[in-house]
Amino acid sequence: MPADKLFQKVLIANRGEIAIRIIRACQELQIPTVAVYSEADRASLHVRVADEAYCIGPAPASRSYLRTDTIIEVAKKSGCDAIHPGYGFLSETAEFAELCAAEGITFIGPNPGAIRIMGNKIEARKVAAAQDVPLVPGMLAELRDDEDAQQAAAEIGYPIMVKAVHGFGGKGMRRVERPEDLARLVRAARSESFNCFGRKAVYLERCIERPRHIEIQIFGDGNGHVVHFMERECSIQHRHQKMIEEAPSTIVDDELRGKLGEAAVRIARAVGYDSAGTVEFLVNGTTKEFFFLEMNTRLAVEHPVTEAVTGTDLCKEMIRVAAGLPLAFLQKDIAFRGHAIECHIHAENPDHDFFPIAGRIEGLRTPGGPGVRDDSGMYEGLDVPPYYDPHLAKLVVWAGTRERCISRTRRALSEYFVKGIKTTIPFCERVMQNEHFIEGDYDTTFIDSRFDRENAAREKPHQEVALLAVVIKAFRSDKAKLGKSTPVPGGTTQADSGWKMSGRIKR
Amino acid sequence: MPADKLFQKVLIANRGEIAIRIIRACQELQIPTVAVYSEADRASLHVRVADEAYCIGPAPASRSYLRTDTIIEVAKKSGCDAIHPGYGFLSETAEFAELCAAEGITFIGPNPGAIRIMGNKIEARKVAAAQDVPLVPGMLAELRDDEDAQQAAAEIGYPIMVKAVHGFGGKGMRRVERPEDLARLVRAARSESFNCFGRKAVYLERCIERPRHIEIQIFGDGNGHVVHFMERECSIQHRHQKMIEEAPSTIVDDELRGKLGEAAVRIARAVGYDSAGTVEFLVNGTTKEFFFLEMNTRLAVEHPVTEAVTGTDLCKEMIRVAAGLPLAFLQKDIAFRGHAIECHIHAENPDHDFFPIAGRIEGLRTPGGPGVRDDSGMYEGLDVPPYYDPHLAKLVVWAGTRERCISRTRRALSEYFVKGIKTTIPFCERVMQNEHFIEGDYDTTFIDSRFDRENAAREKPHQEVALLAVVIKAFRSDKAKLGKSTPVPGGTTQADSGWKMSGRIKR
Amino acid sequence: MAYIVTCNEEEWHIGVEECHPGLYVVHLGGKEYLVDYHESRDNLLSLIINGRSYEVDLDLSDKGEVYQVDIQGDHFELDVMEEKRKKLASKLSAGLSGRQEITAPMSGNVCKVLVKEGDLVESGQVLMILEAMKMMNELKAPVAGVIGSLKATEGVPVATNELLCVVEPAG
Amino acid sequence: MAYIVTCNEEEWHIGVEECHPGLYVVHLGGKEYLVDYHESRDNLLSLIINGRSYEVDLDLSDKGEVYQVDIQGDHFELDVMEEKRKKLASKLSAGLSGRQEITAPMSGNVCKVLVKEGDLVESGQVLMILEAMKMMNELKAPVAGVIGSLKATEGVPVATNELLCVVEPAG
Repeated sequence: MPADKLFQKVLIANRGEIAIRIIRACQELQIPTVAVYSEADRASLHVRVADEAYCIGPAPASRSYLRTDTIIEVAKKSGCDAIHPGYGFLSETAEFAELCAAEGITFIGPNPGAIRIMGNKIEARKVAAAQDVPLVPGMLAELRDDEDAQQAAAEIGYPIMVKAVHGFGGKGMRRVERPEDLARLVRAARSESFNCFGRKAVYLERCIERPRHIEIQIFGDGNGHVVHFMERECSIQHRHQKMIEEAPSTIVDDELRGKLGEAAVRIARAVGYDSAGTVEFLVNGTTKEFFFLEMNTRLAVEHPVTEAVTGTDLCKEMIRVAAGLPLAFLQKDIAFRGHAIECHIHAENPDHDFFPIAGRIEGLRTPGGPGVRDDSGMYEGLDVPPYYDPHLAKLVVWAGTRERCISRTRRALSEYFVKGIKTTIPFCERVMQNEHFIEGDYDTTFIDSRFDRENAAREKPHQEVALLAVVIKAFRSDKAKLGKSTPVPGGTTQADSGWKMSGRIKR
Repeated sequence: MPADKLFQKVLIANRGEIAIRIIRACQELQIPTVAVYSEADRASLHVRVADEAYCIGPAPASRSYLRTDTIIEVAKKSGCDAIHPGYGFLSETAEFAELCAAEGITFIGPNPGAIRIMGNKIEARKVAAAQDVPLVPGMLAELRDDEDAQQAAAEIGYPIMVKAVHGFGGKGMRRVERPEDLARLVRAARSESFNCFGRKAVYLERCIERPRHIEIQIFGDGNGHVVHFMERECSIQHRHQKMIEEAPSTIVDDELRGKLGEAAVRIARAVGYDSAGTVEFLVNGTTKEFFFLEMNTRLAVEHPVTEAVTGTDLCKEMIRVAAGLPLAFLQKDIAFRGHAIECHIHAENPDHDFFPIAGRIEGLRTPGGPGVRDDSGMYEGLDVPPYYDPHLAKLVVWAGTRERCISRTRRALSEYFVKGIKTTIPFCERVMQNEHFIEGDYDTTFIDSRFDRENAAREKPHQEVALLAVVIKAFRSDKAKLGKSTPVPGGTTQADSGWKMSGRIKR
Repeated sequence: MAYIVTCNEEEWHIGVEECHPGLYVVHLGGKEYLVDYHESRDNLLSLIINGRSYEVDLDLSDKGEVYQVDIQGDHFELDVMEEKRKKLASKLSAGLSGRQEITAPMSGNVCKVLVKEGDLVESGQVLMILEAMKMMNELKAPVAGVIGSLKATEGVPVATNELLCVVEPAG
Repeated sequence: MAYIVTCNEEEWHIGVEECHPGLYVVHLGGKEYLVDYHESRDNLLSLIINGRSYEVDLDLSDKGEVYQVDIQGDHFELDVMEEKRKKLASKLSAGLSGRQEITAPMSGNVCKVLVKEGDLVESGQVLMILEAMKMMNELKAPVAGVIGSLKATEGVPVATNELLCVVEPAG
């Protein structure tokens, strides 16, 4: 029970499961919370669980969740002295962090300088290079023209990636196989980057084939103390969206972990990093070579995986550090225990190429029992709006070993019941059964190369049960209508012939 | 994914949350499960989540869950090669364990000899005494007659406890303040013991005043390897029923932990203990003196507290050891991390002296987020039958420190929503706010001495909100009936005047 | 429209108007509230009142116009009536008797009966002990009075809501 | 009583009788099943069939006699009709047209239209790209044919179920 509150009141400039996560952290720290919501999110769970809630505009994010002026105004009028941006939206916008500071509101995240440098991929690469961290081979300046492109590409070697300097989330990227496609694909990437980020700058990087996406959770405080919380493996991706993460990685041994951790901490120190952040690497699973990819200057979507294996509360720690407290950990205090897996529950149809689905959650039961954490923005009766990320929830499972963790994740997924909307739960169940995943033998091409995505036509062993259920239901309903007999809704009759074993096997 | 199953199929001879717990462990080990249920439990969750389910008789436990013959018959006919008894019911019945062995079915628990010795409190005291473990001062033989009683009581000193030799669960016990009450209360205890356990034998023990109830989780395997998993503090009790437990205890330091752990292991070794078990002690909070109380030869109700702080899966380990595998832990591998609190969610009215309540669960939302484990037998639509224990669920919360764990438990309890039935959730919330509990200054008399139980008349700050909600609901319903306007069920209108701050404070 | 809401034996006169779909102006106790009201399911409401957010569970009981309301762990029972209907109803209502029926709150076994017919009892005095769900439970007199009819017998099981005894107003 | 259930275009003739309250004998595919049936809520069933336990979620859709069934992660749509009514209904039913309407599976922005009216398309050919929920989504031709009416325009937002184009059977 802290005698002095860290903050008087915190505004959460986000929605969905991450807003809930932050509100929970604030509640545990006894800090009142203010939710903001778009008109499309009136029914959202974060509105219900916060102490206060204010509408900040219409559905499109550009008119609500990205409106820095409105959000600052709500914060001031409601008496907030801090804002947590979550992930996405304004979390990596240096101007917003500066605006908060100018208004005397604490931005719960890193300093604007660190956000700005790391938001520019060229600058980020320069920082890494200056710290002697291996980079994905490629340019350290933005691309000037076609001639520059041909020359740089020839030096780097094909296949090549064209990447937006100011891009994130997989946008403004093109893979180039042959020199004759280069000019066209550079134009395409520039155009997409301009549409998404308002900037055309791109650069070239070697395309690392079949890499593993491994990232290091780092944490710094205002006193220059920086530590890392080991790695997460995030190679199960679909269109650059992470679907399943785990920690530790099956290919990271103590030696590699030490190297990655030190590299990440060096980079973070170089920019005076003072909050939670993530340094991403591509790693060659065979040679263990690693390459700095980029740094995310925010709370990671997948931070609960790290929380599970290191026993920390990164979200709460972020709030403490933002309030000026020193980091509560020394590097030597941080250790792994067991194994954790996170499954993203998205409103997407995995049998239909992950097509996003809006709709109403008609029924919901969530997994429980040992080692199961449910971070969710769902409730029964929620209409999932079509305007935002398809994130509904994250299932985070911990167990003593990776093998047990996979078994437990499978068990937990089978306990989920989400009615009225298609989700990625069946996809996650299939990954947990996939032999390559079980062996830890996978990379970022997993979904395309090692996995049978289209499974709509698979055998459904319980069709017989469905037939029996519906005819009895129809029979009871007909009987009730005819008034011939009164069905007993809660009958407790013993099935005497329950002894006869059926030969069928249940999944 | 174990190549060989530990067992072909496991029957769970229990109900409610512990049956669910065991079924989850079996699912994670990929062992099919068989549930048994009384006629009153047709709707129970354990029937729904098991692979198979068989009715074993009418509601009274003596005609269903205690029917060893029927349960063995179901096990054999359904092809089970093991039975897990859970806690209560047949879990500490040596004859049942023997019957299983005779039928070639593995009893997932300790050997019958250990159950039998420890089920006799006099024998258990003798075992402890032989291992030089301090006992609660008192007799080492059963009471013969009134003369024997007066003499023994005079030696022990008043106040004194009369206890049933074969008793458990707080039955067959009487506290005696004065010699003139002794004969009468011995008769009362004998009579209650006979009614409950079919045996009249009692003995006398000194009544330890304001003790702390601290128990050690121990674990043995078939090879004589015995370890302990540190302590749990279970002093928050009501009528000898544990309500809230935590680990570690606020009064146990490393030295006391070492002594208690060694004493518990010595006792377990002395009886060749080969499963999960609990050695209970009464501890003087000031002097740190401890006294052996009794041993429970089963999986403890509160085992999840120990699982949370030690990172083990005791239930799964029990199944592995019963299958003949050696214990997977050495004593030196076992260490605490952080703090855990368990709250019992009972179907009882805490505002009415914990009166048990049967009824229908009309609505249910369970807590989630970091560090929260929900072990439950509840679902929306369940009719809680009046025939059994009032256990509905256990909330187990973990955090890095005790202070954070209390804050998190409070947050998690506030997320619970159980509609249609009174529960102990408000009681647990009040304990988490109690200054004595927060300071760790409590003992087994806590609920009677340090806690304001009757809280039905407390101020309810949200009455105004309730008034507003019902009039608008009534208004909308009247308007809809009159057809004057069509209410918009999912309106997303922005409240323009949401800016005006209210002066009221939300809980 | 105007309503009379009864809560804890206290009566409230409340006026309500809809100013936008989902947005209501409510007059209560001399104050005006602007309430942003949202229903996700019939009984699961979200209210935002001057910026404060509340989740409210609300059920209309089978018996008529009594609402069961749950807000953040607190339970309320409110009787709602439109003002005009209320005036009519109050003319028809009869006075309540002080007679208290003690019924079994759940099925169980009567272990002990501590009173007999004609006994004077204090409010809160233990009348009998019921064993249910493996627990001993004391049943107490809700008011002071005289034991009228005594139906319960020691050792005899009773069903939920079964009449156990009656406490008549003394004198 | 006898029912005809259609599942995945396959028809099943099923007979059902109640032998005890909650216990049913069902004849299906030449086999007899004894089913212990329990409803906790309208749509949440527990079935025990020869000892095997199943939890079944079951909804009657608004449209009529189509049941939506969920069992352990698998979804089924079943059309149930009493045998006599089914025979009657089948006489009245008409054949289906091969014309396919492509509608927006969710609201979003039409980024790219890749066909024009009159184009011949293969089954599976990408017709247009819809941006929704921050994702690019390809909409494909469900059958081979000719683009009939084309309603979608690049850069124009569309609502769920809005008609985007029609694929007419070729020839």
